[in-house]
Formats: sequence, structure tokens, C-alpha cells
Amino acid sequence: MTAHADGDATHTYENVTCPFCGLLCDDLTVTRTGSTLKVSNGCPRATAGFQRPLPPAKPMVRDAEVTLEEAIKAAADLVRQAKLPLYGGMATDVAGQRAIMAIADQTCGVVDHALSDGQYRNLRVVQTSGWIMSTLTEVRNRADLIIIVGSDIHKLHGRFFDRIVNPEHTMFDGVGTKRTVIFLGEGLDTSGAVGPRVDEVISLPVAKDRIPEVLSAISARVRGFNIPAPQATAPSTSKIGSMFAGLVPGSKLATAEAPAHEIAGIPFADIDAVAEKCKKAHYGVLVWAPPALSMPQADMTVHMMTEIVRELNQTTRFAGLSLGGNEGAPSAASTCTWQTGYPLRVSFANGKPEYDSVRYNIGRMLTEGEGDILVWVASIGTDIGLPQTKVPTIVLGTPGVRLAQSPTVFIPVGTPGIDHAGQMVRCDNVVSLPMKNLHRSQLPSSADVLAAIQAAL
Amino acid sequence: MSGLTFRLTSAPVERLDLSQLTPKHVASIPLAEVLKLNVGTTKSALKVGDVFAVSGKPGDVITIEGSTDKLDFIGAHLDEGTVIVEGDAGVGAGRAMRGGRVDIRGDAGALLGSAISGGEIFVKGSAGAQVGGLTPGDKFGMTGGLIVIDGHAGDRAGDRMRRGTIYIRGKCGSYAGSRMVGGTIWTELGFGADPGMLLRRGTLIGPSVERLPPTFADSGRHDLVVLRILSRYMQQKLGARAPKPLPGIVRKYAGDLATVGKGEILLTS
Amino acid sequence: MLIKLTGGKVYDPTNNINGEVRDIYFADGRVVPPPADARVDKEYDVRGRVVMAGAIDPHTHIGGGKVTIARTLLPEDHYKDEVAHTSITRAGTGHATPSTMITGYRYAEMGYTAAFEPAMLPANARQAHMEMGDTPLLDKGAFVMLGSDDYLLRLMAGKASFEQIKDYIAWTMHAAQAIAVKVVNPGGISAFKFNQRKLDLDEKHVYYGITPRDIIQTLARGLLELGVTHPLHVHGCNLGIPGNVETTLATIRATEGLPLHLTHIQFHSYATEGDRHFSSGAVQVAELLKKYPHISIDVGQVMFGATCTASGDSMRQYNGAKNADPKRWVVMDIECDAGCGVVPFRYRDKSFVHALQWAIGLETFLLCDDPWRIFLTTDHPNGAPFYTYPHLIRLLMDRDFRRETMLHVNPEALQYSTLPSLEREYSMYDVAILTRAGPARSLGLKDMGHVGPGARADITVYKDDANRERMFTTPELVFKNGELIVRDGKVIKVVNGATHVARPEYDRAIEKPLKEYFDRYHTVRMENFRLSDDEITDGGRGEIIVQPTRARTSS
Amino acid sequence: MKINGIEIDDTFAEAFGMAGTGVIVTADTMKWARIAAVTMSGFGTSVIGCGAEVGIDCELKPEETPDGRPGVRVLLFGFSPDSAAQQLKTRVGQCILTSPGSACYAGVQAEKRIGLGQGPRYFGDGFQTAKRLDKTRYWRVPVMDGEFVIEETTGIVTDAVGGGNLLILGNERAGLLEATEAVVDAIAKVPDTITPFPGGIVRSGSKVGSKYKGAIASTNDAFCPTLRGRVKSEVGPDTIAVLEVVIDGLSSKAVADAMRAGLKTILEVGASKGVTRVTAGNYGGKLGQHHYKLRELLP
Repeated sequence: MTAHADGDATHTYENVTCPFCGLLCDDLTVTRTGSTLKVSNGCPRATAGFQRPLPPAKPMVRDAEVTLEEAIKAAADLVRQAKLPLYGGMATDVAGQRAIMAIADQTCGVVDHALSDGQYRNLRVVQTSGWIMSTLTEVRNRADLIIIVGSDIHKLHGRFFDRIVNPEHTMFDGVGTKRTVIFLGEGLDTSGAVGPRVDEVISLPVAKDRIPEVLSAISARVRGFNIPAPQATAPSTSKIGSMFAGLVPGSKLATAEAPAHEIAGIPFADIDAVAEKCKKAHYGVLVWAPPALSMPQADMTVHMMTEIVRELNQTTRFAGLSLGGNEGAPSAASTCTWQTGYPLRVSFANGKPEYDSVRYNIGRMLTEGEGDILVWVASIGTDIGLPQTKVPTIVLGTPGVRLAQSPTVFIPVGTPGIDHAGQMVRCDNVVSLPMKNLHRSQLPSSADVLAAIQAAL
Repeated sequence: MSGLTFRLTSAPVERLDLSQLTPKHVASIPLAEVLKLNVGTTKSALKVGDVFAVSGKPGDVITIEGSTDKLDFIGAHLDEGTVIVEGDAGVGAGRAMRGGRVDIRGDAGALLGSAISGGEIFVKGSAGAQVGGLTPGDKFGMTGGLIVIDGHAGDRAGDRMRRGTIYIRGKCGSYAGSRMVGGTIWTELGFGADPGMLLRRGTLIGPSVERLPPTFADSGRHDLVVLRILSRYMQQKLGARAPKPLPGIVRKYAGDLATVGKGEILLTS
Repeated sequence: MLIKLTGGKVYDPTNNINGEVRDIYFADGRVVPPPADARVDKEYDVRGRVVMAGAIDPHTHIGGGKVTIARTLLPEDHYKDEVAHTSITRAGTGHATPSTMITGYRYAEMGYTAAFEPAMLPANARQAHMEMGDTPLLDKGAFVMLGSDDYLLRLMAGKASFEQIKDYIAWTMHAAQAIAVKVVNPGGISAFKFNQRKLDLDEKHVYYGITPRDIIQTLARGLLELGVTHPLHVHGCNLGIPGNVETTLATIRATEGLPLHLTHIQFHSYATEGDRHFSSGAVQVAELLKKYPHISIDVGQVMFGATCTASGDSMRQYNGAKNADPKRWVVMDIECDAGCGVVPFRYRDKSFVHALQWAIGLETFLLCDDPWRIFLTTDHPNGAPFYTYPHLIRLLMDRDFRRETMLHVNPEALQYSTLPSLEREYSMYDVAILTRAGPARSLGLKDMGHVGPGARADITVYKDDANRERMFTTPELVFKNGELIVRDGKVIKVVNGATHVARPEYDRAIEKPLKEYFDRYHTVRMENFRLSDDEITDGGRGEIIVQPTRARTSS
Repeated sequence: MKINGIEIDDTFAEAFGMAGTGVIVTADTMKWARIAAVTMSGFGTSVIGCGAEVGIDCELKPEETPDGRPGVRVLLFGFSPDSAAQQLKTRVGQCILTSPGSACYAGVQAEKRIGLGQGPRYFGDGFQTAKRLDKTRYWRVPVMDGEFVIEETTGIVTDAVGGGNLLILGNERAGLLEATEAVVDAIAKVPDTITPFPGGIVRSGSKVGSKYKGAIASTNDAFCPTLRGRVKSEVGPDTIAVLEVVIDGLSSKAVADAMRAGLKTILEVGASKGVTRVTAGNYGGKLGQHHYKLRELLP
């Protein structure tokens, strides 16, 4: 696959969309020589993704090299016999998602994305109370307060700061010209927030599993409630933390004169200051990346943020901004939703779409021995390799994708936006971008392979 | 009391959906039709007759024998009659019940009694996460009825619960009463960490809390008449199996101040 | 292959055919004149049947992010209406926000062969087209939303030349692949982002200093001069606010002879009489419309039951969120371009307000005497799901049925509407105008909405049934481009429809400042903002049909 | 007819249909439950002048009340459900809510419900919360000594009866009062009834109308012993005083039972206390729907 039809001719592509994270930055310049790509303005993740040498890869069936046609036939044979095929991974573009949905529908399978745990941190909130959200361009131009919660966005979305937080210009004279950036969470790299519009950077280094407490306190202050002061003389305050102090028998009621105290190591005054900034902001944004919210029951953290946003909108404008969305997760969720009415974790076993976020979680199903074949699509990054399973597996993967075990059938596929054209949905679930064909290889698209498998059933 | 008994003939590999097996429904159709009811969750479309040996006469009770944690939605949408489960129950037992009684003699899986609005659920063993919680598309979690768990309950008990009572003789996991808008969760052995996050209204009662969220205000020790009412209610419901009445004095923590803050955590010791 | 429909009663208002018995011939997807001696390959005996063109829904939210947000928000809307796959159709779900394939099937099964998404945000156009691309059996198209986008407002505030504004409108239509332009709460969506909570027709936007009146006039004139057939599609200010009929009347007067389409006018016809300060303004609107022949409307009829409101009007939707049922809603600010609000809702026949909304819609239908200027919509899913159309048609065609239905609604509400006194019944011919000829003419679809020679062979055959609801629910035959796709109300063949666009001329020089603007402020490149034809047609998802535009000037 | 030396007139008590409701008032002690109940019952003698007739039906042991504390059942009778509800709201708000340690529950179980806690809950100024157990909702209103718990609604019956009565005549005032007290005590044991006048006894029996314009009732001159000779008197020469017991009950049977119990007592103890005669008030049978014939109610 390394031998390229073009030989060593060099092509330069402008306005290239990057498929490697949910931001879908579309301003990349990529130069291709043969099958070697070079990105001139990408983040480390993009650069690594585009410039990763594509290892030679052949279709394989039970560890033996076969032709694409043979692999497709083998895959079709496996799928045909399955009582409950599981269609996972789903790291592909919209065309690929459409193809997965089509074959899953026909074969009475289950669909779920490899990263939907992260998505469900959001969905559990949307499907309970809804929310008020914003999008990247809106935040870039309008926000005068950006609070980043528990997410080292640097690592997930290398250019978030350059493209959203730091740009010099705003559309609106006098709006969002100066902004405060607050980092809520321990070990978050604050160095990304720089530039003429970044007026102030505040860091509240709270441990991840205690972020909900600090958010709770901010929410209470935004509502004008006093945070209950722990009893100053309680001997245990320093030892077991402020949240326990309230449990000490005999502690007094909170009063305005209560001594300064802290929550999860954050001084009360800092929390109060953040709440005040929230109330004074013209357009504030709470930003999180769902995959980074690894605290237990992280949807509660998301829910807490949406409560704060809702409350603030009584008087000013505030919104949430959810990032994440790597590996085509928003494309998978959106396509599944418009085609079935449900956002992933859908089973077609009984012919119609049935939605159950617990029962049709493919990760859980594999662990508990449900499903008798796994079709895994990983056409973008190399990190979402096949999970461990005893059932036969069919992998449509980018060459070099990490696999915990050797799949029964492996079919190398191209990456949308590199090896073939396509469309993907951005992390804000509003904007979608065209993916260019950079002609790196002749690898087929996952959509084409899936369609071929379906045709061979 | 008479009724059909469904004895599982072999442990299923796939999950089964038993939501169609309510006493009323199976009594309303011929046995031959009962045997044809779909319980499968794969395209092989397993039917009742494929996995259960059915005996007895239709009545107001059904008994599931040899039940395992793969049997989901036992007693779901029940409005009258009794479902007895000899063994464990899977996900969503008693889901959206409106009346009647589900009696699980083993453990229950996640989402026990999700969106239940009436009736009673008893679990001899322990229950999984989100007892009385909600699944997507529900307005609320539990909105009425009574759930009694002799063992422990998992995390997020009473998620978005609005009314009704969950009584746990054992321990209650973490994040009990999350996003709750009303109702009562009562544990005899205490709550895990962070109960009552985004608790709007409603009552959590137990002897202890592993960690209390900071947005609960210590309101001091009180003798609350409403607890006497609750004790009496449990006495009426459970008779000899009722918990011993709550102590006169409890310590009240009001919250969650991160939201409307009209709920409470009451510590009994 | 020559196909003949023999002996049907044809209602084709475009060609002035009112229930005459005619034979219709079509070949290669087009209606042809009666051939002299060609061999008929297939004949359908439709004697006694009613034959019309395939119906066209000019305003139905079937694609784009807000619908998918609504789908996500309301799984319970789908649980009760899950649809299994068949050997030819895909699985999916209804109901208020059905999945895309089911949308296509159900429209076709009701005799519809085209549907237009009226609120496509430029920033979301790609997804809107992807969703419409997954909506089979229908021709479709979309109206692109302008009027709260920064670029237009900044051009207007900066007193840019009108040519520049026109170029921008045209460029946006090209980029988003639109057939028309809609304005939603003109300037108001933007104003909401600046924390303005209302914006009346002559109220200044706090940042740009321009008014909704300026925006409507600018866009309406722009489209007229660009020669886009469908006039500016206006979702006015103050949606849902009692007393907004005054705004609506002022909006009509503000057109000063410019053509305009006022959409879901029911939601904008509220007066303030009575103890509850809520009454019908339908009479005033209907009277004024008689004096403004350039203005057309669609109704946005409310029907009782659970549905989901989905609108670009984030300002009004935020306000309405307190009435959400269930209490679960989404409001979004989008890309300095637009917004959206998704609020589930249940209209109850015993509610004074809801019953009055229902009555106002029907009143509007019955008071507006020119069927060419009024289209049958529920603003799906805002007023009700589109499946309620047959019921609505019966309410319009059957006075007794209407009276019977009125007995079940809040009686007090009817006192604040003239509905009980209205005797009019729509004729079959009127219905054919409302659902076919009118929308086709308004959208500039010359070969659609009729069955004259040259028309696309999108044809619906109904059994004539005195129960008009039953009749329009289950057509006997539906042809799409000459292929039989529905028989007895069931899809028997699945094909893809076309996407209709309009591409007015403009000066490409606008791309220079636009590109600079995108590079400077946006997170999407101008080049990528633009949606290519391939993105729509790839995968056999149906051709693109460019409807002609012709430059006009205001009369 | 004379029994045990007491004349029983061949007449009947004429009574009226009323709306009857009630509450159970509890407190930490019976003393305070009773104080609250008595306060609430105050100025509740006659529906004409007081808006409602209110009285204590019985005391309840802790195991008989919803919260396991001592309680008192108070019944309230009004012309209509609306007026009863209004009176209940005012009296609960002023007399129960205010009384230390009190709680208040539905005292009548009937299909038709009226608001009980629906008004007082707003005293909580937004801090009130509700607790619903099965179909019963309790409001919890924060007050200075803890929480005032009040059930959301109570039952009301529209076939209650007001104005059952016994007129007891005697030849000795002190003895007559003692005997009438015994009658009241006996009636107190009859469930679902109250005797709303002071201590259950009314000495100012009235007739309809007055010589004065505007007054709708005036003294029952025919039974005023001091007017004997001046008016057409109903009392004989041996009568020194007349006392009346007025009975309201949630049902006609309850009123009949109460009158029966009263008669039994008067026959047992009356003669020794100087009771000479028992009669009953009526309006000729034209105004009230319920007629309780004394001689049919004899033991």
C-alpha cells in the first residue's frame, strides 16, 4: 500500500479538515508526496495522525492474507450466521455510519460507538433536563468568561486555545474583547490561554473527583445561597476536609460572619469570586470534554454545570460548550439519531430500533458474553482497538490500529479526510465539515467495505 | 392465590425481556399464546416456550423459577397481581409499575423499579445501581409506591425520583438521591459518598454518610413530626417486617443549595 | 414505458381542471400529452378515483440539527412508535420527530412527494442536507436562515451597498444549497445573545442598531431583485405573545408592496381581548391580507396532543421553555449565525389557550379567501406532526365534522374566535391548490404540483370517500417520477427524490471579503462552509435540480 | 308519657342538613392537643353567628393518630362545603398553626375533599415542603418550634346534620345543670358528633324572628320560665329553668345515636336532679329535613 500511483509528485492541499479530534479544524495545509503527508499547521495530534507512516496492511482472515473480496466474503459469512451481531467502534465518517446503520438494521444487530461512555455523560443530562449550549464560533467571538472544567483540553484538542480562546479579533466591537479564563481542576495546563484578549487566567486546582463539590458551591453562590461554613473550632477540619466538618456534632449554623474556609482545597473566597464573575459576565461559557470527566458518575458534573448555566440565564447569557467527540463519535451519534430516533446503543434484534443505554452498551455486552460476533470499525485513530472478546471479530481498521487480539477478519480501510472524501460532525453537534480526499492511498472507505459485506450477505 | 409458574429450563446466553409476563396478560390469553410470547433479544426471537417450562393455572400470581440476572423487566408495567422471582432479576425489574407487587427472592439488577408510580417491590438480596431511577424518556424516576431491599442498594438510588419510598435495610451506595425532586430514601446502614447531589426536594434518611456534599447546610438536631408519620406508614405497609421507628431526634442537613435546596439529609445517629 | 391512468377525476388547479374525468399518460417520469397511437405498457383503471399531483409540504421541519436534538431529547416520542424494517424499507421511529426514513415513508404514504425544510441554518446546512439525503421518496429543498447572522447585520449596520448585501444573500443560498431564504425573529436570535429578551418590529438591536423592519425589508427586496421565486419566508417577531397580531399587521404594512411569505401565521395572530387577555386576531390579519396581494401565508395549525416545538427562534423558545412538557428543553446559540430552541409541548383540547390556538388556525384557513396564497401546514412538528394533515383537511372540508369537533374543545376559547360562525367548506379543488398547486407556484417548481404535460409524474390517486380524513390518509396509488411507490397507503418501492435549489446570480468578488471574514472570525473556512453538489448527490441520494431565478424589481 | 318521673313530650327535634368536616389535631402532649382543639373550636357555637359550629368529637390515643402522638378530633359544620372550607382554613391558620407542637390531619375520610394544608402551607414563604406517602400529602411548614405538619386535604360530607337537640326542663337550677352535663358527657362518647355550645349546653334557646328589625332570632320566650304568665308559655309552673343540648353529627344516624344516649342518661339521672320534662325544638317540621322523635329514641 505504500507504493503510490503518483510516484513522488508533491501535492499541497489547503483548508484540509482534520479527522483526529472533535474540533475538526479545517484550516490545515497538508502536503503529500507519494503516500507521505506533512502538516504545516496542525496540533501534535493532527500532525501525528496525518504523518503517521501507514504500515503495509492486507486483508486477513484468521491470520492469513487474503484478497479484499475473500475477506468481504468471510466477513459476510460470519455476519450472516450471527444471531446478534455487535457493531462497535464506529470510528468513521457519516458515510461509514450510514453503512453501519444499514447493515446493522438488516442483520438485526446492535450499534454503539467506542467512546459513547463519554457521550452518555452528556446524554444522561440532555435526556433528563436538556440544556443551554453554545458552539465554537460563538464562544470564540462572544465569550468574556470561559470556565474550563476538569478537562485538559490541551491534550485532547491541541488547538482549542489558539482557535477559540486566544484569537486576537472578535466580531463585535467591545464584546468579548477581554476575557477571563478559569481552569477548574488539578493539573490542568493553563499556559495555553494567552494573547491580547486574555485578560485574566485563574486556576482552581481541585482534584478531579472533587470538582463536583466546587461546582456545587459555585452554583449555590450564583443562586445567592450561603455556603454552610464548617465550624471553625472543629478539630477535624484540617484533617478530614471541610465537607466533613459540618458533620461534627455541635457545629453552628452558617452565618455571614462565618470564618473563611475552603471546599476541596479551594478557598471560599475564590469560589465566591468565580460566582461573582459568572454573574457579571455578559456571555459566559462552561467548557468540558466529556471523555476527560473521569470522576465517578460524571454526568452529575455535567448536570451541575447545566444547572449553573440555567440559573445564570435568568439575568445574563451563559452557555455550555461540550468538546470531546473524537473518533467520529458525534457523527455516529447524529447519524444514528436521525436514522433511528435514538442516539446509539440501539438494537435492531427485533427488527425495529430499540434503545437501551444500559443493555445495548456493547462494552458491557462483550464483558457479559452477549452477542456472537463483533464488527469493529476503527478508521481514524489507532487507539480504539478491538476490545478483548471471545466472539469472532471483524475489524475494519486503519492500518496499524492497535488490536488486543488478532481479529478473525481484518480489512484495512482508509481514513476519512485522508484516503477518501467524506463528511463528519463536529463536537458541538451543529457544524459538520467536508473531509477531503488527499489521495494518500487506495484503501477503500469503511462505507464501501460495509456496503460490500452487506451486498454479499 | 393461584397462578402460572415459569421455570427457566436453561440459563440463557442472551438477555431476555420478560415485560410481557404480567399475571393479567398471561391470564388473558390461551396458554398456547403465552408460550409464543417473544422474550428474546436477538434475531432468533426466543419465545416463552423456548426457555420456560410453564405450569399451574392462570391467576393473579406468576412465579419465575430459576431466574438469573439476564432476565430483564420482570414485572414491568405491572398494575395488579403479584410476580414472584425465585432467583435473581436482571435490569429494570418492576419498571414503570403502577400497582401490584414484585417479590424478588434473590438480587436485583440495575434500575430496579425505574419510573415506578405505584405498587410494591421487595428484594431479599441486594439491588444494583439506580434503584427507583429513570431511563431516557422518563420524566422522573420513581413517582410512587414502595421499594424494600433487605440487602444493599447500588449507586444513584432514587436518581431523579419524585415521590414514593425506598427502604434499604443495608447500605445505600454513593450519589443516592441524585437530581431527586421528592420522595424518601431510608437506609438502615448508611449512605455512601455524596448523597443528594442536585437534590431539589425529598428526604434521605440514614445513620451515616461517607461524605456529605458541601452544599448542605447543617440545620441542627430536630424532632421531626414527619418522621413519625413515615414510621407509622411503614408500620402499616410492612407490619411485622417494618423497620423500627425512627428516633425522635435527627440531625438535619438542608440542601442541595447548588439547586433549589429544599431537600434534606437526616442523620439518625 | 408508457403508463396510463384511466378515467380518474382530476383536480389540477394549475391547469384549471376541476374534477373533470381525464386520462393521464406518463412516460420516463414525466406526464405526456395523450399519445395518438402509442402502445400503453401499463394501465391503471382509476375510474371514480380522485387524481391529483403529489402533494407538496412547503414548510416542515424534517432535517437539520434541531430535529435531531428533538429526537435525542424525547426518546419517549419514539418508544410508542417503533417501526420494523421490511424487505424494502428501513427500521425507524415516529412520531412528532420521526426518524428520517420513516419521515419519507409516511409522507409518501399520505400522497406527498415533496417536502421543504424551512429553517436551515447556514452553519448547519451540511447536516440538514445529510438528513434530507436520508429521507427517501420525497423531493426536498431547504430555506436558508438569514437575519440574525453577523455578516448580514454588520453589512446593514455598516451601510454596505445593497449590491453587496444581495451578493451575500445569493452566496449564502449557493453555499447552503437552498431554494429560498427564511428570516426568523429578524435580528432577535442575535439580540438574545446580547441578552436582549425581546425585539419588536421597530425596536433597535442593542448592538447593530438596526430593526427587524430593516432586516425584513432588506432581505425581501434582495430576494426580489435576485429573482428568487419564493419570497422572503418570514417567521416574525414576538411569536406566541398575546397582542402580537399588531406586530403582524405592522409587518404586513411594512412590506410596502414587496412580496413576502408569512409563515405559521397562527402563532402570530394573537389579540388581547377578554379576561385572559388572549383572543383571536385572525379576522384582522385576513382582512389586511386582502389589501396586500403580494403576501402569502401558511398556517402552522395546532392539533391536540403531544409534540415538540423546534425553532430557530432561540429567544422565544427560551421564553416558552417554562411551559415545556416534559420539562426538558434545549436552547442553543450557534456560530454567530443563528440559534435554535427545542421545547416539547402538549396541546390540550381543554386548555383555553391551546383550544384558541387551534381555533385561530382554522379561522385563518376559513377567512382567507384566496387559496393560492395560503398553504396547509402544521409547521411540523411545532403545531402538530404532519400525520395530522388528513384530519385537518377534513376539518376544512366538512363543516359538520368541524362543529362536532368544536364540542370537545374548551368552550370559552371559542368565544374569542369567529370560528363557530364560519360556514365555509373547502372544495376538493381548493385542497388541491392548498397542498399542490399553491406551494409549487410559490416555490417556483414549474413542473410540480400539477399533472399537465411536462410535469414530473408525481401523482396521487385517492379513493373518493366522504370521510375526507380517511380518504387523504390512505391514497390508493402514489407515483414518484412515474414509479409506483405506494399502493393502498403502503410503500412498495423506495426511490430517492431530488434536492431543489435556487442559484441566483451574484458577483463572485464577494468571496474576497467573505474569505477574510471567515478566516478572521470563524472556526470554519469559507471554502468548507460551502456545501458541494457531490456531498448531496453522492451515494445515489438523488439529483440536484436548480430552479430558475430571474431578476425582478419591486412593483 | 312519663318515665322515671320525667315527662317525655310527644314531639321531635327538627334538624338541618349541613356540610361536616373535621381534623385531627396532635401535639406533643394531650394537654397541648386539647388546647389547640379547644382554641379552634372557640366561637363556634352557632353557624349563624360564628360561621361554623365546631367542637371536639373525641380524644385519640397516640396509636390512633397518624403521627403516634396524642390527638383530638375536631368536627366543623357549616352551611356549605365552601363555607366550611373557609372556616376551617381560618381556624386552622389562627388556632392550630399557632399552637406549640401541633400537627393537623384529615379528621374525616370521605370522597369529597376540601383544602386543609393548601392555604396554611403558604405561611412557609417558599420554605414549605411536601411529603407524599401513597395518596396522602403532608405539608411541612417551618415554624419557630420546628415544623408544622398539615395534611393537604380533609374529607367533607354534605349529608351531615346540625341542630339535633334536647330541651331539658327542671325544677332546680343547679341540679338541672348537673343532669345536663351528664347528658353532654354521654353524647361526647358518641362518635362523629359534637355539642357545639359552651360546655355542650345552651341556655339561650331561640325562636325565629324578633320584634326588632334586623335581628333574625330572639329569645325563645315560650321557654323562658320568668315570662310565664306574660306570654303563651310552654313551661309548667314547676319549671324553674330550661337547658338545651344541641347536637351536630356527621350523619343522621350519629345524631340519632347521640339523642338516644342523651335521653338514656336523663332518664337515669334526671329525676334525682330535679328534671321534670324533656322536649325538643322544632319549627313545625317545615324547615328541617331531619326529624328526631323523642319517643322513638327512648332506650
